Amino acid sequence: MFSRSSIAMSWLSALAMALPGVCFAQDTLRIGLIVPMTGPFASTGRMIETGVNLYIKKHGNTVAGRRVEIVLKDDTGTPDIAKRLAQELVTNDKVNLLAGFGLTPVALSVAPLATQAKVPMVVMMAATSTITEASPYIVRTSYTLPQVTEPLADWARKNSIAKVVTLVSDYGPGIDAERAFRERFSSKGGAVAGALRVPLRDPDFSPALQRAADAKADALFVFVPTGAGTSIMKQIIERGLDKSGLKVITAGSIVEDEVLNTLGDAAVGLASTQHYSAAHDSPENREFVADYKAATNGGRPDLPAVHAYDGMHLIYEAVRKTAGSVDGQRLVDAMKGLAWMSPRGPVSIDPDTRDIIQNVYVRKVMRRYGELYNVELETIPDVKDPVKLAKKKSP
Amino acid sequence: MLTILFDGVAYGMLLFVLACGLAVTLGLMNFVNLAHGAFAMTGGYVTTVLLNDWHVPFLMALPIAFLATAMLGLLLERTLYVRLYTCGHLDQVLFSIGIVFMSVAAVTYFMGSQQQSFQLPAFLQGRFELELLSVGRYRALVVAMGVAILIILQVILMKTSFGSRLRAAVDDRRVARGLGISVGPIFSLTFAIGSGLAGLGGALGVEIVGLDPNFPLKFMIYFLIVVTVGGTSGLIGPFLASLLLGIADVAGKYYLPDTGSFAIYTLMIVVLLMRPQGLLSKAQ
Amino acid sequence: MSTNALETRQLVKRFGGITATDNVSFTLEQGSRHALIGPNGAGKTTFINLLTGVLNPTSGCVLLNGEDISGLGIHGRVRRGLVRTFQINQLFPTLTVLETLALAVSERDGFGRNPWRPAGSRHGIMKQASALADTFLLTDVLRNIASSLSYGQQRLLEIAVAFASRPKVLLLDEPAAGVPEHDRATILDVLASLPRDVSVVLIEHDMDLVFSFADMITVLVSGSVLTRGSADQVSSDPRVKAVYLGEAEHE
Amino acid sequence: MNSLLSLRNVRAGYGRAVVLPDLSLELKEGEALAVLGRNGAGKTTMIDTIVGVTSQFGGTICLGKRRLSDLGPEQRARAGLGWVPQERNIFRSLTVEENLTAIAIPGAWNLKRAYELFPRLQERRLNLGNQLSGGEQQMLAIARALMLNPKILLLDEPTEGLAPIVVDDILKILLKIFKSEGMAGIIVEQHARRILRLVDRAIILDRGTIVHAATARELLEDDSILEDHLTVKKKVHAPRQTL
Amino acid sequence: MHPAIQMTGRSRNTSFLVEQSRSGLAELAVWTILLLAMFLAPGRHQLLSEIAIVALFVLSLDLIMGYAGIVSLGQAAFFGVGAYSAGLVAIYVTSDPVIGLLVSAAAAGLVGFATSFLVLRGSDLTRLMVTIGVTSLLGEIANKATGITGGADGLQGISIGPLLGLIPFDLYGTTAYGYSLAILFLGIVLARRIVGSSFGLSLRAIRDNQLRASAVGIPVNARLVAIYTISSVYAGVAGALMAQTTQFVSLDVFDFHRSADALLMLVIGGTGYLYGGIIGAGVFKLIQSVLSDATPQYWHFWLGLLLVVLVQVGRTRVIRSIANLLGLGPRQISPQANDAKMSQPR
Repeated sequence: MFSRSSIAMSWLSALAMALPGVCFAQDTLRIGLIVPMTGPFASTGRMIETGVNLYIKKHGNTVAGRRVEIVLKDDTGTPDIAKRLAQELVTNDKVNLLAGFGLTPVALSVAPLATQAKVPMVVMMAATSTITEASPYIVRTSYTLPQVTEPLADWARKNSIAKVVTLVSDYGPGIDAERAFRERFSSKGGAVAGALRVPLRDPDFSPALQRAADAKADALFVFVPTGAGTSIMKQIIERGLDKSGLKVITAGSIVEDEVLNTLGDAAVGLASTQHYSAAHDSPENREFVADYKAATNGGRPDLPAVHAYDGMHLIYEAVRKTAGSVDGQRLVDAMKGLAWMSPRGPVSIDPDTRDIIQNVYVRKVMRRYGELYNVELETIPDVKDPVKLAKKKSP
Repeated sequence: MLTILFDGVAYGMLLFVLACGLAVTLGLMNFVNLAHGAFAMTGGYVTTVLLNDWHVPFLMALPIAFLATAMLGLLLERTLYVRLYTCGHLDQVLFSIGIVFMSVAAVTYFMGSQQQSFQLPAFLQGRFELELLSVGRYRALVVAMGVAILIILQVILMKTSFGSRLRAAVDDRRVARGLGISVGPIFSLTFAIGSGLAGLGGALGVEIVGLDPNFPLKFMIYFLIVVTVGGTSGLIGPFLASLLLGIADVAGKYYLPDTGSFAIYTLMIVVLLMRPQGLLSKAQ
Repeated sequence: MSTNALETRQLVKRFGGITATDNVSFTLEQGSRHALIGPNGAGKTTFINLLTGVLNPTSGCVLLNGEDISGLGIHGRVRRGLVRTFQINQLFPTLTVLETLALAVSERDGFGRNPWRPAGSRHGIMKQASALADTFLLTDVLRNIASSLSYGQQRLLEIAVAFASRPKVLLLDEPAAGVPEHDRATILDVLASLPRDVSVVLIEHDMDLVFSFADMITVLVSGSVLTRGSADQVSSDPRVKAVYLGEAEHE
Repeated sequence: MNSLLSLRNVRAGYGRAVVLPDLSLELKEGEALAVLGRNGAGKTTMIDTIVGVTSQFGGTICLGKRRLSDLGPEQRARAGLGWVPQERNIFRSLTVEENLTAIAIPGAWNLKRAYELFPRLQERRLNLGNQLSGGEQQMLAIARALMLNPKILLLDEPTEGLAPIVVDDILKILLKIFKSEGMAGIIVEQHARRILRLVDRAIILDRGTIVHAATARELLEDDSILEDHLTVKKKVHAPRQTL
Repeated sequence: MHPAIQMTGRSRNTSFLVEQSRSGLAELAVWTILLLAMFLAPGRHQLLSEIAIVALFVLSLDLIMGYAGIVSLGQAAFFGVGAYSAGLVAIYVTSDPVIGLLVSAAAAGLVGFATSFLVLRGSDLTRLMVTIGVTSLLGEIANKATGITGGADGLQGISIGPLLGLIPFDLYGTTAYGYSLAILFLGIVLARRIVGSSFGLSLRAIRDNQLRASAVGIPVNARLVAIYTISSVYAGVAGALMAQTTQFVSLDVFDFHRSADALLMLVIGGTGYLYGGIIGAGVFKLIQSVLSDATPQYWHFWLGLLLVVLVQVGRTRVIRSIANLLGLGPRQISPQANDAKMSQPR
């Protein structure tokens, strides 16, 4: 591994020398934004793009004397394409940073490149815990599933929920969420009566929901990816699971702000934990939501938007800290430990793990101003990714 | 147990409503219209807009979705599809995939890429609790519509002169024309009905399988499975195939949650190995 | 006594409830010219399909030179010398005449499995293919693809391909149907000059051809053998007249 | 009698290929015409061109006063052409009766008369088209064309590939249609002698051009014409046996 | 029926048997372009390498579709097996790329052989669906076998040693392109030999007319199994190249869109003359790349529009004029034979 990358680097420098005149003006800050703009996860990509643009519009397109340029690429959700695009961004477009990354495999496929090319990589959505470990150049402004799931398990125990069925999509984040919930919930004396996984591309949740109903648990813990939330919620309502005494609790994913309104009153009262709600009550957020609505013709910001907004903030602040230097290592170092007030509340970058430390909120769906919102009821401050915390403790 | 069976039936019926239009265009007219899902998506979006923005009652929105999609189908058939009946299947694949790509991008442009949904009227929410069986009201509606559509189509196809002319045109387009059958208008109308049914299926499906611009690509394989497993000789085959697949899928996932997602493909392969022409195939 | 070139024993084929071939026992003596006639729907096609292995019999067996070949597939039977022509031309539309003939020769000699040697590199094969083309007056169109040939030429190629497989028993399914007069003569000449060690089964509606070519005739009606005998016996058989030949005189 | 069908300088073929370079022809009311010629002479192309399923490059086709060449095949059929295609082309997935009713145009010919003419079809009226024997298919194809109540019946090789006894049946029925009913018609046939007794007139085509036109009687009386143009042998060429 | 046959036109009447190598000049041109790209487009080696790999993948489809008439929407199955094999070899056995390639070829070939029996029967539609089904099942297996494949997160930790122990893989994709191009070249050379052989001739015969093929003594099924296996080896090698050059494998390798894209590219490039894959992959990927750079959100629309226009204008005409321009006049670029086979027996 070492020899390979060092040889590769020698190739690189040789080639770089052999290509005169390709260097770009010193005063730009080029950011390669790799997101899914088409395909099943397009809405994530578009929201990230909006968040990024919003930040630039708000805070100007220069920072520390550098003009910020965004090079947007559509990875179609395919890792090998993402890898190629990232490589081209680094070698051709000479970007200083990579950002975006909607899906775990995409982020993981690009990670070795970040290491090899020493380009910082700001992950704005992908939420599997292991991602930041894949390269020392990865910094994350999104979240990890365990980070928002464990507080939910705590909350459930506190609210006298003893027996839970988990239902997750069968992919990395889903399994992360399931494991985090089960471990935390069991450790607090709760019982997990069943662990259901549905395929990622499943159009019909009814068999899983039927099993959940049959298990006669107190609550159903759900995690599915963006987009699938609506249909699972509808089926829960259709089955009357919500009325049969089975509480639905979730780490955010089925009460996303983007679709919450269409769920109707049946969703009212649904409890979830997450690190951001469009209803978060702070001046920063009110401004952010207003700006976002203005930019998207009335849309409501959701996780990718705020992650991207914060990601840009992180980049801006880091470049300021390095006084305009775009050296990869220096940028990453500058990012470590940065703290700021995000629309989601106070956040900071954990210098050890390069993951975000943030508040997690317990929310319930309520009707406000004629619309449904996740209203934050409790705050669990400064939550770190518990997986890495545990790893740190155990060895 | 019975509830699972019912859910399977309902899922199967939804597949049938979604795919029966394809059974007509691919099975009968022998046109590989991979853009079938695009018509279904159109129906879904029409319904969503009608319900959410125009506040049209759901049961009124369904026929409008059917008609709107049928009109769109008619328009495209007259302008573009009509030139491809005589082309090879590969051209049809290429063309209809092109239509799919365009529709995906166009819908993203106009409607955004997020999931769409709407509120069902109260009388369609919830369930009937019977002795052994718990029936979702909405699913019951889907089942009823699936059966009704099968019966109506079957009657049109087998009992009316339109049906016999259509079958004649399908058997031998050239000779049918030479014998006075106006193949063009018959195919146009059939294509419109097929598209309309897709639209209706799309409208009904929003509630169960969701709706986003990626819909045509996501469900393309499911439609094809229904038609292939059912056989391309008529509508009974696809109907049975839909039922079988729906039940197998739901039951597979219920009873074998770890391997249930294999059910639909395994079933398809097994059926096609035993009956390469599908469940019900035309006697040669 | 030598074994029959081809023989079927109690051959039965049912499709669902319909019996298409009903207990047919048929013998083709070595070197004979045997015509198989019967009205449309008499089961001639099914019978041929059973002989050549396209269909598997419900019961009964097929013997080639005394050897049971019922278990063999189509190609296996061809390799043993049971070769047919088709009523409707079955050609390779995009292959040239030379390629088509060379293919048949090379398959007969067992070279078709070779994925390495260029198909045209064996001199012997090319020579035989050209010779066959010569015999069937196809030399001028040697390098034309089959679909570009005239109907008559396609018909000639159809029969030439069968010859390329060097048949011991040749099943000819209406070889002269639809062939223009000029080419028709060629086909008849070639058939007439077939070596006597090739046994021939001819299926034909053209009674003049049947009576002039065949030394033995089997009449198939409703899937079973109505009668069998020489041309004179069959043509004077009142049952045959009733079901097939009719009263009208023929050209 | 008036001219019923007329072809003037018709140029037609398939795709871009020209098969009929320049064809002119008149058919009077009640007249039956045989079209003879070798395989590939353009006989089927001629029928197909009248029906409208080929590419016509020039010339006009008129049925009475109506210009057929401006119409699509379906309109021509309704204008009065009854086509019996070469391969019979029975609609496989329709029953015998549906084959007849799907295209029927009200008139003198109806289901009852069709069944009278072909009692066999009535027996098989509920069978699907693909369950018929060759002879039955031919009968159905003829009956089907009659159900259009055509002014002209266009038959393309109606006896091809049929057993001799069936050929006889078909010829008898055609005789009835042309001689007793007085239907006008065009019959394409390779076997000249079979057909000359049914028709009034015959033309011989070669390479898309009429090389000879005569009355049926003339042709029947003078073998040499047929010999010259068709090389039809009175006796089938006896192969030279090499034994 | 004869007019229909007659109108198909005169044969191009070349490329027979011994004279198969006639297209030498045009081929030379193609390879010159591909080689020159190495030096003239130093910034695009990533894309070029992807094109070379995809071209090899499309070639694998051409072998069965263009030469044997088997349509498939499941080539991704072998692509995926090849990719995972290469990834696993790199992680657990050796980082040598060539050994990884060989193992992957063998693994894909085995899977291809085992599944070939599923595609022997049935219409084209049946084959399409069975191949889709097989791919989905393999993808599902890979998804479940998290321990081996890394499940939905993908197989991580692949590192590939220098090529032949000498040339390391670089960030610019130069080594990757050279490597992929060399394998593609090898693949084409081998494929040409195969399709030009007696075996290849018998495949074309089977594609044209299966009934007649068996009636001249060709064991149709055995030949189809053979070519299907060969084709799966090609697809496996393409998958392995992808895994090695991107050093990452995820479930996406089994994704339906891979097979579907390959089919699109092959149809665009033309079947049955081996270079359809390179042309199709090149054209498709370049257009896709240009469009998605220009409009990352809506490039599907323009791509779709291009396809629709292509078909409406007449695909054959467009391909033929392009091919003639390149002097590559394919033997039968008009896909009549395949399309005729595509129509189901009804």
